Amino acid sequence: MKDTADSYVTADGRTIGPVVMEMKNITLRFGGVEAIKDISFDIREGEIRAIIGPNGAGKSSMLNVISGFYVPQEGEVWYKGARRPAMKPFEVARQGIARTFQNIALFEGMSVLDNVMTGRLTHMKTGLLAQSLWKGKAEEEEIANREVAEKIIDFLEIQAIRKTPVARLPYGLKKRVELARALAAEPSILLLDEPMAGMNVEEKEDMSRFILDVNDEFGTTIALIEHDMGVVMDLSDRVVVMDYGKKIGDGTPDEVRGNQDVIDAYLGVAHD
Amino acid sequence: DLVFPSLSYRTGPYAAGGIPFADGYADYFTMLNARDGGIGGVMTKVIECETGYNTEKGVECYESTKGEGSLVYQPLSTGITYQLIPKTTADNIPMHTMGYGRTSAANGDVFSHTFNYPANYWNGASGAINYLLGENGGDLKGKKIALVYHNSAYGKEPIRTLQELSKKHGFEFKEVPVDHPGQEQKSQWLQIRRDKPDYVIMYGWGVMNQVAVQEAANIRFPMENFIGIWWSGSENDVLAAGDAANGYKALTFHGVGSDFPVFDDIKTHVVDAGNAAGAGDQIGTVLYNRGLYAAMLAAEAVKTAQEIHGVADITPAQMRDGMEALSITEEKMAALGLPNFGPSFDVSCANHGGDGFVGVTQWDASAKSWSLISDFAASDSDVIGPLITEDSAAYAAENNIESSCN
Amino acid sequence: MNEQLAFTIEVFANGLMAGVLYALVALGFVLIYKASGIFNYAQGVMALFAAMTLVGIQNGQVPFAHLINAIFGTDVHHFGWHVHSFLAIALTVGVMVALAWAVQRFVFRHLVGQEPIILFMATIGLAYFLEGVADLMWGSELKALNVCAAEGACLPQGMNMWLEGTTYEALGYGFFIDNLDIVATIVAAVLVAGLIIFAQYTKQGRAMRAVADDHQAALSVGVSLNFIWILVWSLAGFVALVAGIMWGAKSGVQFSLSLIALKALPVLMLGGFTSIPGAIVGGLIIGVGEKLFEFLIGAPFLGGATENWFAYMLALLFLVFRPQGLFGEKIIERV
Amino acid sequence: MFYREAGDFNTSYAEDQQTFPIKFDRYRYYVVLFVAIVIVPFVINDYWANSLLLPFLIYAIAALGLNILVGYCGQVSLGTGGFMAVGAYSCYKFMTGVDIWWGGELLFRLPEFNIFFSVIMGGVMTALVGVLFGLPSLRIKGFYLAVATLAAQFFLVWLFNRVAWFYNYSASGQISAPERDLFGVLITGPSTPAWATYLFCLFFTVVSAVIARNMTRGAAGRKWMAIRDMDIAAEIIGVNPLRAKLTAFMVSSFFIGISGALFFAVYLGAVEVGEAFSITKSFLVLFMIIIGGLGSIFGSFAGAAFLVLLPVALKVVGVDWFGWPTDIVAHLQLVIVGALIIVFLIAEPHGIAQLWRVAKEKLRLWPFPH
Amino acid sequence: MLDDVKATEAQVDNVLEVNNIEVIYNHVILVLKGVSLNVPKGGITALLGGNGAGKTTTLKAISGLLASERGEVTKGTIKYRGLDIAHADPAETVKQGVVQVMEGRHCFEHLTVEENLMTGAYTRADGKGAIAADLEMVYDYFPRLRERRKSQAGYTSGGEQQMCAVGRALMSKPETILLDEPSMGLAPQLVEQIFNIVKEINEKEGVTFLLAEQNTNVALRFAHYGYILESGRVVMDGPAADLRENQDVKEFYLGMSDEGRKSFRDVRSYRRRKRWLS
Ligand SMILES: Nc1ncnc2c1ncn2[C@@H]1O[C@H](COP(=O)(O)OP(=O)(O)OP(=O)(O)O)[C@@H](O)[C@H]1O
Ligand SMILES: Nc1ncnc2c1ncn2[C@@H]1O[C@H](COP(=O)(O)OP(=O)(O)OP(=O)(O)O)[C@@H](O)[C@H]1O
Ligand SMILES: [Mg+2]
Ligand SMILES: [Mg+2]
Repeated sequence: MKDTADSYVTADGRTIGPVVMEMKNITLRFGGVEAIKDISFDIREGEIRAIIGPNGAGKSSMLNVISGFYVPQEGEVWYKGARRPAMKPFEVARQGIARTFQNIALFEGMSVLDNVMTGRLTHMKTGLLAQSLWKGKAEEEEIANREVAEKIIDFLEIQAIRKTPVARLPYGLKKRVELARALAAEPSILLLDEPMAGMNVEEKEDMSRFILDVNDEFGTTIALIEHDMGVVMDLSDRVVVMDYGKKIGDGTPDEVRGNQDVIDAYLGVAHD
Repeated sequence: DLVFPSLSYRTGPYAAGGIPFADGYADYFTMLNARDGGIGGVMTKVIECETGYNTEKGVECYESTKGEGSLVYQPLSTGITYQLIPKTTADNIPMHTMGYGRTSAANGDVFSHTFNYPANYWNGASGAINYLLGENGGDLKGKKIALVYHNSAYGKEPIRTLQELSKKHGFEFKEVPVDHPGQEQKSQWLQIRRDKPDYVIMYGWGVMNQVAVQEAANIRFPMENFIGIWWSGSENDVLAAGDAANGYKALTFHGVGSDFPVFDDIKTHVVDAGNAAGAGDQIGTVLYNRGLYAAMLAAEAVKTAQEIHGVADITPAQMRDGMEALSITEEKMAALGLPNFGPSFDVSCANHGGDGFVGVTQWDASAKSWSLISDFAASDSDVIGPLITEDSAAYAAENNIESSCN
Repeated sequence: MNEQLAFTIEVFANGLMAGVLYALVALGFVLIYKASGIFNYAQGVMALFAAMTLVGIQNGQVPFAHLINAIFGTDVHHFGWHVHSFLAIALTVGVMVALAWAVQRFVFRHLVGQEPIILFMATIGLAYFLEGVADLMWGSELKALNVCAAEGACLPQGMNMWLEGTTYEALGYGFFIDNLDIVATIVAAVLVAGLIIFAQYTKQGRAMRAVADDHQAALSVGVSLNFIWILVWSLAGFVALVAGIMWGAKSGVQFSLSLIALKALPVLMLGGFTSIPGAIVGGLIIGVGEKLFEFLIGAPFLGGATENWFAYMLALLFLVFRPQGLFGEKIIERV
Repeated sequence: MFYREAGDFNTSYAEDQQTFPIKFDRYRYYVVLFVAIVIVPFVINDYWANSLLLPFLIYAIAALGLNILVGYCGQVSLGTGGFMAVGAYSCYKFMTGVDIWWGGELLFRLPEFNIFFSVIMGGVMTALVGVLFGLPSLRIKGFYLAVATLAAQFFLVWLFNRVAWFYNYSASGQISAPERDLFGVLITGPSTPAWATYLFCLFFTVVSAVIARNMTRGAAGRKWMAIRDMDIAAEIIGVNPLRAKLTAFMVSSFFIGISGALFFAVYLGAVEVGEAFSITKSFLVLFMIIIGGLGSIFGSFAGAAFLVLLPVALKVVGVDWFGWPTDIVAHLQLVIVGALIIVFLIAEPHGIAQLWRVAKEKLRLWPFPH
Repeated sequence: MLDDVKATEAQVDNVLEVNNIEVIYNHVILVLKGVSLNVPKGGITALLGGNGAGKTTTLKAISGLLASERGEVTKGTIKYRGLDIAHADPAETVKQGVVQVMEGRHCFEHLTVEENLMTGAYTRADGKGAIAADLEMVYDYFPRLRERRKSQAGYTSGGEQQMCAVGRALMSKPETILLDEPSMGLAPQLVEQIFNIVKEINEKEGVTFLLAEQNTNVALRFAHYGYILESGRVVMDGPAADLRENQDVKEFYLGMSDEGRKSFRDVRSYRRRKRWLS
């Protein structure tokens, strides 16, 4: 399959759109450490793009670059066909890029519902004064967004814990709430950093189901980092492989699975 | 009973000063009860209430005690005084702020219920200058005088007066503020060391005094040219500095030491009877004497009131009349066992401030005692008078008060 | 030599000295913050408490005399003996250690793993408590403090004549330094050296920092919070005693002594909450900064008494460029 | 069964979002409000007004304000005293007519504001100052920020003490509130009726509480809490940290300013900045919200009540009942307050509000342990 | 086969006996409803179960870290070598030889990776030499850590932190290690490696392991004995080998069904739910 085509059809008959985001020669340094070395790859509309690689390869850093938290020393990020100027993370978020984090970053002091609602913040516009009055504008907006949030909550099957403070939730559920928060933003690109870490098979299956549904119900483009090869190989349309900050492979799961460098650096024994 | 609330502070930053005053105030009344069965046959009762020198607590104390028929308030804090001036007026209870509070309250025409006899801050300032004039053969031209003051309402009181006086006598006047609490006064005293003023006057309170005296000693400023207001003139303020403080001077409006007949009565009727307020170890100290003096003046006012109204168990309103008609004379004080303890003065409706006589005391470090080194002398009323009129007029205008006398 | 210049230098020198005194107080804060992430509001009161205890023991005061008398109508005040300064200091240190133990046992053991602000609040409660106890124990009236090695050999005070003399000979201007400050400087130097060695080169030092980072994790590797905290609070108590002596010698021992804490906070900020050398450097910068400002700008142009706020403004300025203070540990921002 | 939520259901999001979703709470709230507005004014006297209720109401406002900043937005501030001072002095200037001078001559003088608007202006001015001193919060965090806010505290106090314009050049540098009335009823000055001052403050307190509640339950509140819980994550999901923090500073300072204005004009009537708005105020209000409960409206009230009433109560017990010497009582007071704070924290680090919540959960489960 | 032999002989003496414990958070939230475990000396025991089953809570109850989370053991006993440690001070428990590796990589952010490892050796008294040697050992296990030794733990990647946490536990030379989700966030071959390390240490030095793991597949390959937790109760236990063969376990924890492992893409087509209770 060639990336040049403006859009193409995948193995299981889904059409993948044109390139929405493109990383061009990204290099990221922290003092001495070179976390990312001159990496380029692209993400296409509506696809599921996996990023894999051994620990410390620079995957999370790459997501941080995309969401504007790390500013690469070299390289450009192109988004929707235009070069993205230097941006603060919250501006990036407002462009419709939502994400989850590797070390869960939920707002521990709030209930699950409130956490999901924070995902809606980019959509809420009423001013302080209106809010201080509440009745009228503020309330309407609140309710409108609440409905969206509730949709997501139902969708991820966390109605039961709607009002529980997240601090009390077990690890796995926290991950799910975090996904809910990201989805609530109705993003055009969704970045997931190890969404299935610390889950057992059954839960991973649920999570996969959510990811797939999001992908084809809302047509959301998804870039995910995951260490479970089973999941990656099954879900993703294309895979980028990183090692020590360098890109050592890029292509469909099968291509990657066959790639010798990848096997040496990461997979170890060829996985099934 | 005759109720005397005592808004004391035995805790907080100024406890060291508050304790002896409160003791003296209480002991005197205890003594009256024990010795001559109260005043005019009516027992006295002191209700003590802890303010911690804190305005809100002060208000709480006032509200909680005013119902008990309190005759006169002695807040012993300028901040609380400002609170109570309107309140007491409204509730028709007199207040006595002796040597502190709002100076212009001396104008009884405006401040009908506030009294600050026998002397106030401005008398203090002018008294100090007068003393220095005396030292310098009546001429302070070209001399440099610095004022080290607690950077607060209290500390700023004398500034206007001293400015006027410096115009009048042609001395150079310099202000050196010290911020609360005054633990650290290096830069202030380095300035003084540089400017080499001939004299330093201090309006301090609490820890600021001890540090100032110490620092003055450190830079070897001649102690006898260093004069504190009466709130900077107690044993507390000099003891910490030890011998270095020898010769330090302070103003006063009452006698020091304990060789007055009244103290024998205190001893027999209060201390030995085991009724001494507090630890009882403060007797004879400057602030104790001040508390006792305040109590004595209050008691005398009660007597006057009793005479005027012919009732023994007087009301606050009658107390006010008593204070307004108060007249302290040599004979009275001698009779009370306090010969020459303070200046003699008369209060009138227009003049709630007495005649503003001030004396000077000096510290003898070896004997660890204060001694009165000048007799009580008048202060410069033709400078102070206008200032008082001006300030009280402003207050009257702001709160549309019409004159209460005549 | 030029008057103005000479004065400026003098102010500068005295600023340094004042800075050292601030640093003495700040050290206590640093120790506890470093070892538990607790911002110990009670440090100032601890200094007061220590100084009061010292004086009380020296003069053979009966603890809680006032309370006892009030309740039992007795009339006890003094044991009538006088304790030698060094012995008294030793005893006071003992008291501070006991205090450290109590604090750990009755307060912080029950607050493991709480957010910093809660722990901070606890120390405020502690401050109230200590202040009350101190007053009840020794009475709130002013006490003169003089620590003497022997008769006449007490903490020196007043201008250092030797320095003034020599500088006068040499430069035609005699500089002023307070003897007490010189002593304080020496003491501080020794203290800091000792503490740095402790924090950097012992495993307890490392454990301390671990605890500050993550109580739970520290527990999980077997660091005993109880031990570390008692240790550190004892040290802080000792530092407080030293600060109490130095400051008390000037002003006498009384409530206001506890307010010196406010002088230490800007120092803390500037030097960094977690750095022992930072406390000293911060102290010097603040000391000099506020004195020079007062001397050159504050007094002439702003009407004086600017030191208090200027110290904080100065520290604030530094923080805007280095949010963790000069030597503080970098605040880790990571997702 | 004392306390039940079973059997009352919310059928719309609007209902679900209301302040007291549980009927039982709702009724309790109405009762309290009724008593406060209708009954108290008739029974109130000077003592109750001046020593208990006014301080309580006024501190409650300050606590609400600070709680928004510390409890909701997580920016610890010790500048409260200074900000209250701003409120007080602006209120004073506006009620006595602001006069603007330039090069020695009077440019213009605003008319004297009605007391109500003077208080509001107190809030507005403080909000501005608050934003100004909030700016560093973008870079400075945690206790560093807390200490940094002390700069505001000390500077403002110094300023009001130094610049005579603020206290209209009065001899002593104190400001004292002239008599002012609202609808012919005296609100400030010595001879005000207790009920009037009480209702005046009550009005501001209730309105503040409602506003605070509305802001904290909506988008603004969530932004603040997000910043509090994890500012980086908040920024990455689209919260503009600077705006969030500054709005928090603004709203918080506004309330604090109002309380400062009331504190001066209605409660004390005359203040000296160095004494009334010293750093101890800053700490006092901070204690209130921590003891009451960070991030809780109810907590602000609980904390204020606790710290206003407790000392008075202790004093009454110690002095009036047991007749102990005042100094011993005062010292014991310190000991007890200190001990209580610690005990509270150990029992429930999240304050009275949380204790209350847990209690309710237990009641709900009652008689079963869990 | 070896596993079973070990398992059975291990029955003889249990270092750790958790006896019907009940855990409550914040005085109200009941989480463990009577959990009992036996951890045989020198064995590897796996604690399996879904999210919120109570694995972490169980481990924290043993290591005594509950207190710092406002949780408490209200019923039952936890005996380590016969003496009850249910309410002991965590530091004490560590001195007893029980060390927990906490879930979600609790490293000391401000300390460097090496300092982190060194704090692991805090309780040891067997001299600098031995400690240095073990440091080398850990670095050999995780070369990645050696590369990052000087950088602050807070700035290392998720996996690196995980290694750091495990390494830190190894540094304290415990005789019993409680591992909470050691494989979380680790690359596949590292997961294998970690478990190999566990196995190695267990066999060489006879260290006892109790590990909570979501990756049932691997866990059951290495463990000798397994417990399955569901919402605060033990619903099933037995030798690892037997569990591996158990139909339910196969289906719900190993994701196998009769026709072998099925693709994650297919799962959405139908929903399976089965709980032993309810
Ligand atoms: N803020 C930072 N400062 C210094 N070094 C960093 C920082 N962030 C990441 N690094 C380093 O960059 C490298 C890549 O980190 P990153 O988190 O991207 O790895 P990763 O691919 O996500 O690994 P893992 O799968 O374990 O999460 C690591 O070696 C890490 O130590
Ligand atoms: N601090 C706490 N306060 C209240 N409830 C808690 C707390 N910690 C955990 N819980 C509750 O205890 C239950 C068990 O949590 P625990 O973390 O032990 O599950 P787990 O088996 O470790 O799940 P995971 O595999 O996702 O880590 C969860 O339902 C959680 O809600
Ligand atoms: Mg990562
Ligand atoms: Mg867990």
